Amino acid sequence: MAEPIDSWPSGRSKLMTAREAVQRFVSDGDTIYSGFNILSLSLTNEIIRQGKKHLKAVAGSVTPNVTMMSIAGSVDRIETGYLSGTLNSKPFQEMMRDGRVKWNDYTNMTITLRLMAGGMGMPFICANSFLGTDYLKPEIMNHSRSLAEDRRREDGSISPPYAVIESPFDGKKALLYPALKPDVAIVHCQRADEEGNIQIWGPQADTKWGLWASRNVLVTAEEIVPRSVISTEPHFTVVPGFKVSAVIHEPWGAHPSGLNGHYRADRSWMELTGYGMTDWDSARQYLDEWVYGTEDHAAYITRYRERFGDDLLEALRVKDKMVPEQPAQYGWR
Amino acid sequence: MAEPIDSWPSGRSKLMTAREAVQRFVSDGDTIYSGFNILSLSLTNEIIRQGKKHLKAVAGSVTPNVTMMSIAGSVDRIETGYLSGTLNSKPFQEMMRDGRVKWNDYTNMTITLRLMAGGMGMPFICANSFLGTDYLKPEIMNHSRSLAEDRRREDGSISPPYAVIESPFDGKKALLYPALKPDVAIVHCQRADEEGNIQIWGPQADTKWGLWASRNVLVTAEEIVPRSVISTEPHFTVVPGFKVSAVIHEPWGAHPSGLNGHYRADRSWMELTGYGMTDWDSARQYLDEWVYGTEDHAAYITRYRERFGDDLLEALRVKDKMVPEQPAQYGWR
Amino acid sequence: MMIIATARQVRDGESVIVGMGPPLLSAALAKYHHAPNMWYCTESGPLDWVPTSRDLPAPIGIADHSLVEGSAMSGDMADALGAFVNGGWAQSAILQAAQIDRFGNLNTILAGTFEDPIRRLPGTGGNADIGASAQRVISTMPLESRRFKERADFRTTAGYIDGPGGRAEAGLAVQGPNVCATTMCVFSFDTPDGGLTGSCEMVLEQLFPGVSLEEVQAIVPWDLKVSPDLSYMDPPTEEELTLVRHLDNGNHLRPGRY
Amino acid sequence: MMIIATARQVRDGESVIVGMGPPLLSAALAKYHHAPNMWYCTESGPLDWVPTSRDLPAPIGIADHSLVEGSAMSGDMADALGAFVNGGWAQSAILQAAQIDRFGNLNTILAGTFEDPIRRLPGTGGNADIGASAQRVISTMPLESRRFKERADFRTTAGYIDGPGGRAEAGLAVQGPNVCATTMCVFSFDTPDGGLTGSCEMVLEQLFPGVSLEEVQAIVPWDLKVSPDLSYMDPPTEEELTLVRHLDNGNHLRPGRY
Repeated sequence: MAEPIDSWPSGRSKLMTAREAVQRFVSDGDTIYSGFNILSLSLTNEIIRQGKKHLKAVAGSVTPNVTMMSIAGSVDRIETGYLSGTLNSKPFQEMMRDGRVKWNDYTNMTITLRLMAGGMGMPFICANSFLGTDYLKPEIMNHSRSLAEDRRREDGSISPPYAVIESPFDGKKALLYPALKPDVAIVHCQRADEEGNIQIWGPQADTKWGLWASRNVLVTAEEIVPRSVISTEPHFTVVPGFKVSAVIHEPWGAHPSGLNGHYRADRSWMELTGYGMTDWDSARQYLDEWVYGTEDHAAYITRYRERFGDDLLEALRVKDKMVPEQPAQYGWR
Repeated sequence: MAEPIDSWPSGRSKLMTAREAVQRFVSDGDTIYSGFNILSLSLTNEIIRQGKKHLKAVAGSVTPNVTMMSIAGSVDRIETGYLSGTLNSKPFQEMMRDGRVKWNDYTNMTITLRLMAGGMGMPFICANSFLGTDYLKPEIMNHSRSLAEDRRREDGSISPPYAVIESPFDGKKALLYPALKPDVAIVHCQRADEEGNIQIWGPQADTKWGLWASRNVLVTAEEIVPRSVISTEPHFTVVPGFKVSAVIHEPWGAHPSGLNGHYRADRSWMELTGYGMTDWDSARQYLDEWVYGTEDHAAYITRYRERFGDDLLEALRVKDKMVPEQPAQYGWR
Repeated sequence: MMIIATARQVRDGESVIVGMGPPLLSAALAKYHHAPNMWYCTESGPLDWVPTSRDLPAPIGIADHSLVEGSAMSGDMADALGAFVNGGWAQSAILQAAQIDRFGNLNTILAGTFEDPIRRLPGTGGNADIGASAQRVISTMPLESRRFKERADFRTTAGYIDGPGGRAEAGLAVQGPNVCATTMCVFSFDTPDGGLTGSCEMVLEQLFPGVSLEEVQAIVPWDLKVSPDLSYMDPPTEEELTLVRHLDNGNHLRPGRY
Repeated sequence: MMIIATARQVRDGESVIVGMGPPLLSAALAKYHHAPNMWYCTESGPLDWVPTSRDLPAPIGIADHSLVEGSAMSGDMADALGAFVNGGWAQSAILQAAQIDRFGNLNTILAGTFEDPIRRLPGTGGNADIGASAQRVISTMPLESRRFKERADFRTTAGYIDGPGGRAEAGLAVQGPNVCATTMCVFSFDTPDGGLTGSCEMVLEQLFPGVSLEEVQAIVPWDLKVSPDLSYMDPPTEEELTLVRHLDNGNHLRPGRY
């Protein structure tokens, strides 16, 4: 059983290594939020290194790191609206076909709303996204590779992945989606302070609600900053420190994806390796060299520099700055 | 029938006067969102001047401007969690007792969620706030001064203000609140551009969802700024321009309440006049002098300066600035 | 005294949702005095307010602009009431109300009845939201007979409702009112498990110096339960008194009240 | 050609939710070419993207960082898909899909059947959300027999479902697919009122220069409805071709495709 967040007294630093964070807060069988904005490769690799098992990955859209965790044997269940990087991965296609990976489909919006409901303590929330589609067919809701087992009630019956009811207000059809409350969220951010106040800017996607909804939030931060940096731009904070279990300082923590204001996505690397997922051989090779073969993200980055030279990495750094033309003022006295 | 927002082509300035905005977009009988953060006295006074009738005021908490509109005969129905300025207003107490003002109670959170549902096209949303309270008693839901009539269905029956159902997922009790979709929202903001991109900072309360949920948004802005000011700090935009029907340039537009970064609340004025609501005589006097007796907000401010001198007003101006210690960078190239 | 008694209930390091009115002052006193690491949050959106200077007075409203300067996050009601409180992350709440009853239910809406109200009050604001979901609820109000009722004139915020099992039956989390700090004494509630068992009644825990059990019972209209370890509250320290006067800045404190 | 045909469907001044893939390019072409006042929005949160320079290429992803620079608002999916799209404010949508059927239903999830899939595709993303709520839907995909089906292998996004009244019956807003732009022609849909009446079937509206009705019918597996005013699309202008090549920057365009 992972350590509950409320074991943290406030005001105490949550700085630690990725290894410690995953050891303390990720347990086999956990449901883990990892959105496409912004993926933390550091925590992904550490989860694989520690051989965590039977994880369920959830997010509006999941990035190739989820495919990686599946191929590496850590993730065997997925609830998402979009699987980035499935098409070109024979192993993953195979696992989804033979049932080694089970799933139910949702959408970017409905996962966001399910996380919102989970974050706000609601049992369910409405959305009309699947009305009129084949998803409402009973045989599809519980197809042979679906997560029906996860939805089994005490009385043995199976709770549906979504349900149509009549609104008690206007009598019209309403489609309900159950709340989603992950055990753990992993995410990378531009900056955080030691207490875990997380600041993210750029496209927000479902990040904020993914973090509010998750019991333990593990964050890798490109920069660790003083509280005063956070509190002089409090509008960038997506969740406050008391919501966060572990803060890891991880430069280049989002590589090979990009980080607004810091570096661009490393497309040549993605195409080169496709995170090594195209077939089983390349997958094993990739995992041996870049995950098991590196003790942490710093080592991963070091190996990258050794292999491709610093220039390739440094070339990704953002040079332009978007400067506020008339910075907002918060003064009140 | 007020002009629908979609009659606006994008890219066209929505700048106009408060008079024009209220003439075009506020109709008798409308439901109007006016939250406690940030009230637009300019639009409030204009609604009273134009003698709009039978308006329903909604917001998590409503400010004394709603009490004002009620006493002036423009508002006769209210759905809110908190009525700021009732205690000291004999006229308003009288109107709520004799039924000239009808109401149903909600809460800060449930109104926020109802607006969220309205804004996101959901028929209803869950919250447990009233479970175990007297509000769930049928005789209370439709008490003699409630808004039961507004909830009458085509078949003559009355739709409840909230309803308990069994969750189709876990069978537990769930309390549902119907979506709230106001016809018009009035709000003041720190800045906006001509197209209606609204930027607000400081406590946000239910503002964002009040604006998303409302069919027409009328905004008074302390400053009208170029698009480039908006787009270099895009995180402050609460709703984009296509959601907005009218933009009015109104310095001191939030007076006598405060505006973060610009001026403090004018407490001496509030105590002096209590917006003139304490009894019927003072109310009539206040309305005659400060509302009917001023043609617009500029005239209101001018009269204030004449009456109390510029110093009293200028003394409210914020002098301190809260400067970002390490401004976030959005660069991507 | 009530302000100080309330402040003393706040623990260092816990996340607190602070209601409007006197609770803003009590929570500020706790933060300046013994709970520097509490998370001071209000429902309009500012989360984890840390005053930038010890000279600052307490906020006087839940949307006071002074709450933003120094806060870790400037969010909205969906964050503060939706996610923080209803999501179950508020370890404590401090609430005022017009009335409280035997089982800790609060009334914020009116005196009298809905059909024939003596007076309409401003309403619940976030009170009902917070009472439903905060892990621990501290209520605070003057000990007056019009405020303490066998049953509140109207229940706007659920306490233990009609007693043991009431919250579970209603569909609420098993937790509820824990403390009620007044102008004469401090009450706890008789339940070991958040309302499943025990009488769930208000229990007299602490008397202010110079106040007698009889004086309290004279105001409380039902047969009051008294704690076996009833004690007298330590008198306010000089530091507390100085701090509270400075923080109040003349806003809440009235002679003879609080 | 498909990119250009799609771009021509975008009207100046309308708010558009732009789906991933080729739609990003078509919408950018429209914005640079004839619809400078369209509101370019993507589901990850950037609303009203206005390129800061005409030299910039089109975004290549719905969360492309280049979308933030120049946008009026940087929100999240609750804003973009929840409020903007599901709230009913998206006047048009541009969507790609793996399959489309006679009644405009889209498939983004798999070829074959759920129990025996030939291939699992990435999935719907925001496609189903957008198809359910956008006021007007423009779909775009190559005209290939594996993509055009009498009935989609699996319906992930509702069009007119099984015909007239289908959407109303399902509980969806009365509106739906309006245009499908392909690599050989442009289709409209036969309904005057968003799916209540009319056959709600795909109708051949425009042929690309040099393409014959027979070639199209040869690929479409059902008896295709043809518009009484079937016409040939104007060939791409030099300006369009130059712009689209520049904007694509080598990302989407492949020889012989689009």
